[in-house]
Amino acid sequence: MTPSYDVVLVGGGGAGLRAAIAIAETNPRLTIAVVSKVYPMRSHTVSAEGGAAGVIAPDDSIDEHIYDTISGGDWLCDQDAVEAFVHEAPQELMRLEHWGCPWSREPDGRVAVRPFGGMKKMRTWFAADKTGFHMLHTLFQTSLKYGGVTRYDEWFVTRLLVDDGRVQGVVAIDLKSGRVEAITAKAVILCTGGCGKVFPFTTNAAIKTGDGMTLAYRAGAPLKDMEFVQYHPTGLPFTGILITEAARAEGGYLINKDGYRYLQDYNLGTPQPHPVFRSMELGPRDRLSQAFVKEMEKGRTIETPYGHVVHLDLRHLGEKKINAKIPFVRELCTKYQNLDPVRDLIPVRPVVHYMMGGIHTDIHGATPLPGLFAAGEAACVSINGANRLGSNSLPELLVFGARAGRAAAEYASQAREVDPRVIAQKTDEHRRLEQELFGRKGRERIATLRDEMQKTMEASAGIYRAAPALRQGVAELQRLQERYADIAIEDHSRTFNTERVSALELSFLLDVAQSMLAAALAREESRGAHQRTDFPKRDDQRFLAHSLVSRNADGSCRVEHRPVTITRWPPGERVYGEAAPHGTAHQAADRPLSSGAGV
Amino acid sequence: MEQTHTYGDTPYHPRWLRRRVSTYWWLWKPAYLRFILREGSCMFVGWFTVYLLLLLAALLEGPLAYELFLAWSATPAVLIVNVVTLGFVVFHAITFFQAAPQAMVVRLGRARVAPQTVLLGHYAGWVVVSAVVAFFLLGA
Amino acid sequence: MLRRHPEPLLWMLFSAGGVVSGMLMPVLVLLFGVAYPLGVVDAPTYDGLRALVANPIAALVLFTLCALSFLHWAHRFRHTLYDGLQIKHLNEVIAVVSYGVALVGSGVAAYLLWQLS
Amino acid sequence: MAQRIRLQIARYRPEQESEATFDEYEVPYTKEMAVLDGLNFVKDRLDGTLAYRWSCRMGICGSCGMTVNGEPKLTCATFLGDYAPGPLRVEPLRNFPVIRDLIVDIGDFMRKLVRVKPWIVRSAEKPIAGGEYLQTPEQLEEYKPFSMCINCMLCYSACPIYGLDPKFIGPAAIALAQRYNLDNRDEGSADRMEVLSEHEGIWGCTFVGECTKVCPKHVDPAGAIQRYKLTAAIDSMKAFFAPRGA
Ligand SMILES: Cc1cc2nc3c(=O)[nH]c(=O)nc-3n(C[C@H](O)[C@H](O)[C@H](O)COP(=O)(O)OP(=O)(O)OC[C@H]3O[C@@H](n4cnc5c(N)ncnc54)[C@H](O)[C@@H]3O)c2cc1C
Ligand code: SF4
Ligand code: F3S
Ligand code: FES
Repeated sequence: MTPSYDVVLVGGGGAGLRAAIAIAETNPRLTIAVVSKVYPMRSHTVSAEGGAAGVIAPDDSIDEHIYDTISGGDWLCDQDAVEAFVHEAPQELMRLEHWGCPWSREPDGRVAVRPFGGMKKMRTWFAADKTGFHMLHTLFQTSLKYGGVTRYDEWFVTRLLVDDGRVQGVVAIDLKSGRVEAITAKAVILCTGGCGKVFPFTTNAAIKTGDGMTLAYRAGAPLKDMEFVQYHPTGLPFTGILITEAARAEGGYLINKDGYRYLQDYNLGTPQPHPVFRSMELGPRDRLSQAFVKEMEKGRTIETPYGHVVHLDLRHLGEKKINAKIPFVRELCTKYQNLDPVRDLIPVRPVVHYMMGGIHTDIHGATPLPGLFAAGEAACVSINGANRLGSNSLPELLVFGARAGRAAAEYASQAREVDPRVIAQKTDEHRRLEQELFGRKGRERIATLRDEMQKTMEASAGIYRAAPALRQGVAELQRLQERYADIAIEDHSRTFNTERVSALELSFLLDVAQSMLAAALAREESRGAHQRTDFPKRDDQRFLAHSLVSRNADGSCRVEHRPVTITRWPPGERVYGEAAPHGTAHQAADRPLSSGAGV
Repeated sequence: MEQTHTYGDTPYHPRWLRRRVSTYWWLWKPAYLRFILREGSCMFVGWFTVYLLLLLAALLEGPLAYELFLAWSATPAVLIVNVVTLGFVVFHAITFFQAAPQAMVVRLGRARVAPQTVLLGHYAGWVVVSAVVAFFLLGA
Repeated sequence: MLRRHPEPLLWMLFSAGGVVSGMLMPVLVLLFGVAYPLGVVDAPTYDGLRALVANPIAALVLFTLCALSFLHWAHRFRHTLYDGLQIKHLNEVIAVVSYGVALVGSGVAAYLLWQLS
Repeated sequence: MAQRIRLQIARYRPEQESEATFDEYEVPYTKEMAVLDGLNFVKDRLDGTLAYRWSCRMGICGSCGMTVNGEPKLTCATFLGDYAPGPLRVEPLRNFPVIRDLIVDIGDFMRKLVRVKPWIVRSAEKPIAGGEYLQTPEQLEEYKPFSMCINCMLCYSACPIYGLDPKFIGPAAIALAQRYNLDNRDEGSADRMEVLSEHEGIWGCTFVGECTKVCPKHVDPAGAIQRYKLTAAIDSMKAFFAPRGA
């Protein structure tokens, strides 16, 4: 018997779980399945460290958060989406407080907030520096309360069931037994997270392989703004483990090999002993990562066996503050870098961190494909535009997870029953999986292809890009796609066949990579995280627009552009440092900050 | 309200490998052995309680029985048992007191008393009690 | 709400027994088990000791020590058999026997101390 | 240049064998490499059939727990260099059924977790517009350590009592129950008491204490259980002396 639900959620991370709870609360009679390739609490949301933005401080305002987000995104954000997001974020974070999230507090018991990069006010809620971990576990544990949620833990979705232009479920492998099953539903929400594993050096976990993006793309939904990949300026060399922006928000300095706070040379303000909003180390991530590359070109970075680095200096913060505010940073440095930030400089370098682009959705999380919804990092609504501000992603999971959940619930309440004929597609998929992954004796190692893809992407679509390298990358990816047809799978077991999973993930990654290069080639301007050396200026005339990549029948990409939604904030110049953006509401506060005294 | 949860996964598969814990699991690593010795200390606590009852019985019977008891207690077998018992009851006392701070949170007003302080408190109590007992017995 | 399980009570007695025996026993074993027999110090005289145990406070302390120590033993003994030797099918028998022994032991202690007072 | 270390890795291929065996591989290592990097080297270059779980490689997702030289460890936070010159034995976590190679089934824990109601229970919920429940940093500190559990299952693997009696609810689930009990926003401790005061709840634990020793996140489940026993005992004493009151 094929299990059938009203809504199937793919992904048990922050977005997926929030959506599941939203559905259960909207209509307790709906049946919900959460399908996830790892146990939900292992989802990558668990790694998020710094915090989640939501206007709560008395001196803050909704408009300021909107403006910071839009300017941070270099005016590529849809402003209606940003408005909805900023309005709902505080409520969502508050809801999480009511569900038990251990937010750090002020001495009087209220929730504390801290400054964050690109933000003009203190509005980042945090749970020390394990914010994502606490949010995910709170959501997961709270989701256990709802009897209507059936979980498919460690089930790997390989395909969407589409019939009659309508998405009606998924096909998934139960990893423990290896059996392939259809799980049908009136609506499907993809919350599968990002795709950092397209690149060699990333903060992202092994599971971030863009599965949902490719699932949607193959089913006919377009991917939006795929050229915008965020590099985080401070990753540990070798592992790529993230040192959260909170380390800079609490007062850390970035210094080059001469001990010089080099950001002052890149239009990011003048150094002050204490952090200043939207200035120096609290500039946006795209600018900081770009500054690193320039600094490296000037020969002022430090060479290590794992590439060039600069130093993050936290020593002046003192042991007490480090332990209270960023204990995980200390733990990670001690464990993985064998140094103690209380006494030592931390070597850091830019690292692929976040995908601004994703499955194209409207502000309710609906994709153009009826029955298909998406939320979280897998989706692109878009509130992040050309560069996401730190601490905007976690609240995005909540706001748009909940929105997608409600929209899907409503859709499912009215949708026709699932057409039993879609189940036949399971047989096709089953056959494909058997033939592609068990039937054939290939020669190519999965790891080799993956390494080559990652190298290709770094070479052609790194922090700075240009047409020749991008074209070369496109050609190389094409060759890798062909070689993929000849991969070797040594593992013939059906029980927990992780090699088969790696092969499927690689194929998802390859498609995502192709869409990124296609979109990057088509965007002949520089904006936010997308910097073309051959088109160094922003070009609002041609490219104040989202790129939409669709898949042609032969597997090639088609890129279109569609205008950005502008409501009240006409495109302006992005200014960081002391030169404040115009208007009283957008004044950069040139005063020292200190975040809440709570732990 | 009863929570009924359904799971998509296989609850148990006969092919999964289930390994029984060996009867000698406590020999696997030093910490387990220490645990078993700690638990085993109860046998010595029990033995010494019986020993005390024998002493009381001797006292009740009269001076001669008391002398016999003392003589018996000096026989090598009993002496050896009691030396071992001493080791175990000291071990018992230490492990039991060590566990105390983990089990209880002592508060003075709003502040939580540091675990080390709780532990020290126990040791101090131990010293005082031992001194009092010794004082009376050595004076008797 | 009254609990069906006797566990909390038994655990409480076990813990109390652990503390009392931990506090009192080492010095008693040292004196009665080792120091007197070896002649390191002189054993108390019959009359002296008798007078001491006749003291109501001393008798109470001794009774508490014996009863709780027995219960401490019973509790640990039961769990060790249960976990260490994995004979859980005999769990009930073991429980009845060990706590039974402890109760009998406590009774004997009470009787002796009563007679001595 | 790079030194090499031998890994003896437990294999269990349910379709082919009924017992676990060991395969040996030699991998190069540098001082930065974790045991997990060694396994990845084996999988990527030497033997694609090796099965194990991992994801975050930063000690927070809780999926890479295995037995390394007899001790339960997070393999992404345990370094090859510390075991040089080897050989190093990597086995699945003990006390759980092995599904395949280094992968164990933790379904039992997932079901137990639900039973202890690890969520905020309240008789009346405050509306969102009403703002946050106040919680001072001291009140936060009361339960915070118990909220750090990453469900890595190292404690279950180290607890002999769980190995002997799979019905025992076990360290992490009890610590998580205690996490909510001690949260000043929660009112569910009486509900949780019913499950935890069963014989297989807190009373099954004989305070071996290994759970706390192996916990990579300093959760102290042994302490949680002991404290809970004390609360439960005091509670039932109160009930005994004032049967109907309160
Ligand atoms: C190290 C790090 C630190 C960060 N810190 C911050 C921060 O401080 N503030 C902030 O706002 N943001 C932060 N971010 C970004 C943020 O954490 C992520 O964008 C966000 O967690 C993504 O959540 P998600 O729910 O979309 O996806 P995820 O949490 O990644 O979940 C994806 C889910 O999809 C499932 N899945 C995927 N593919 C399949 C498939 N084929 N079949 C079945 N299931 C599948 C997975 O099992 C998983 O459950 C950080 C990111 C990283 C990497
Ligand atoms: S209590 Fe510690 S060892 Fe146990 S599951 Fe949680 S984090 Fe892991
Ligand atoms: S190891 Fe086990 S017996 Fe108790 S103290 Fe920890 S749960
Ligand atoms: S891989 Fe996530 S904890 Fe080790």
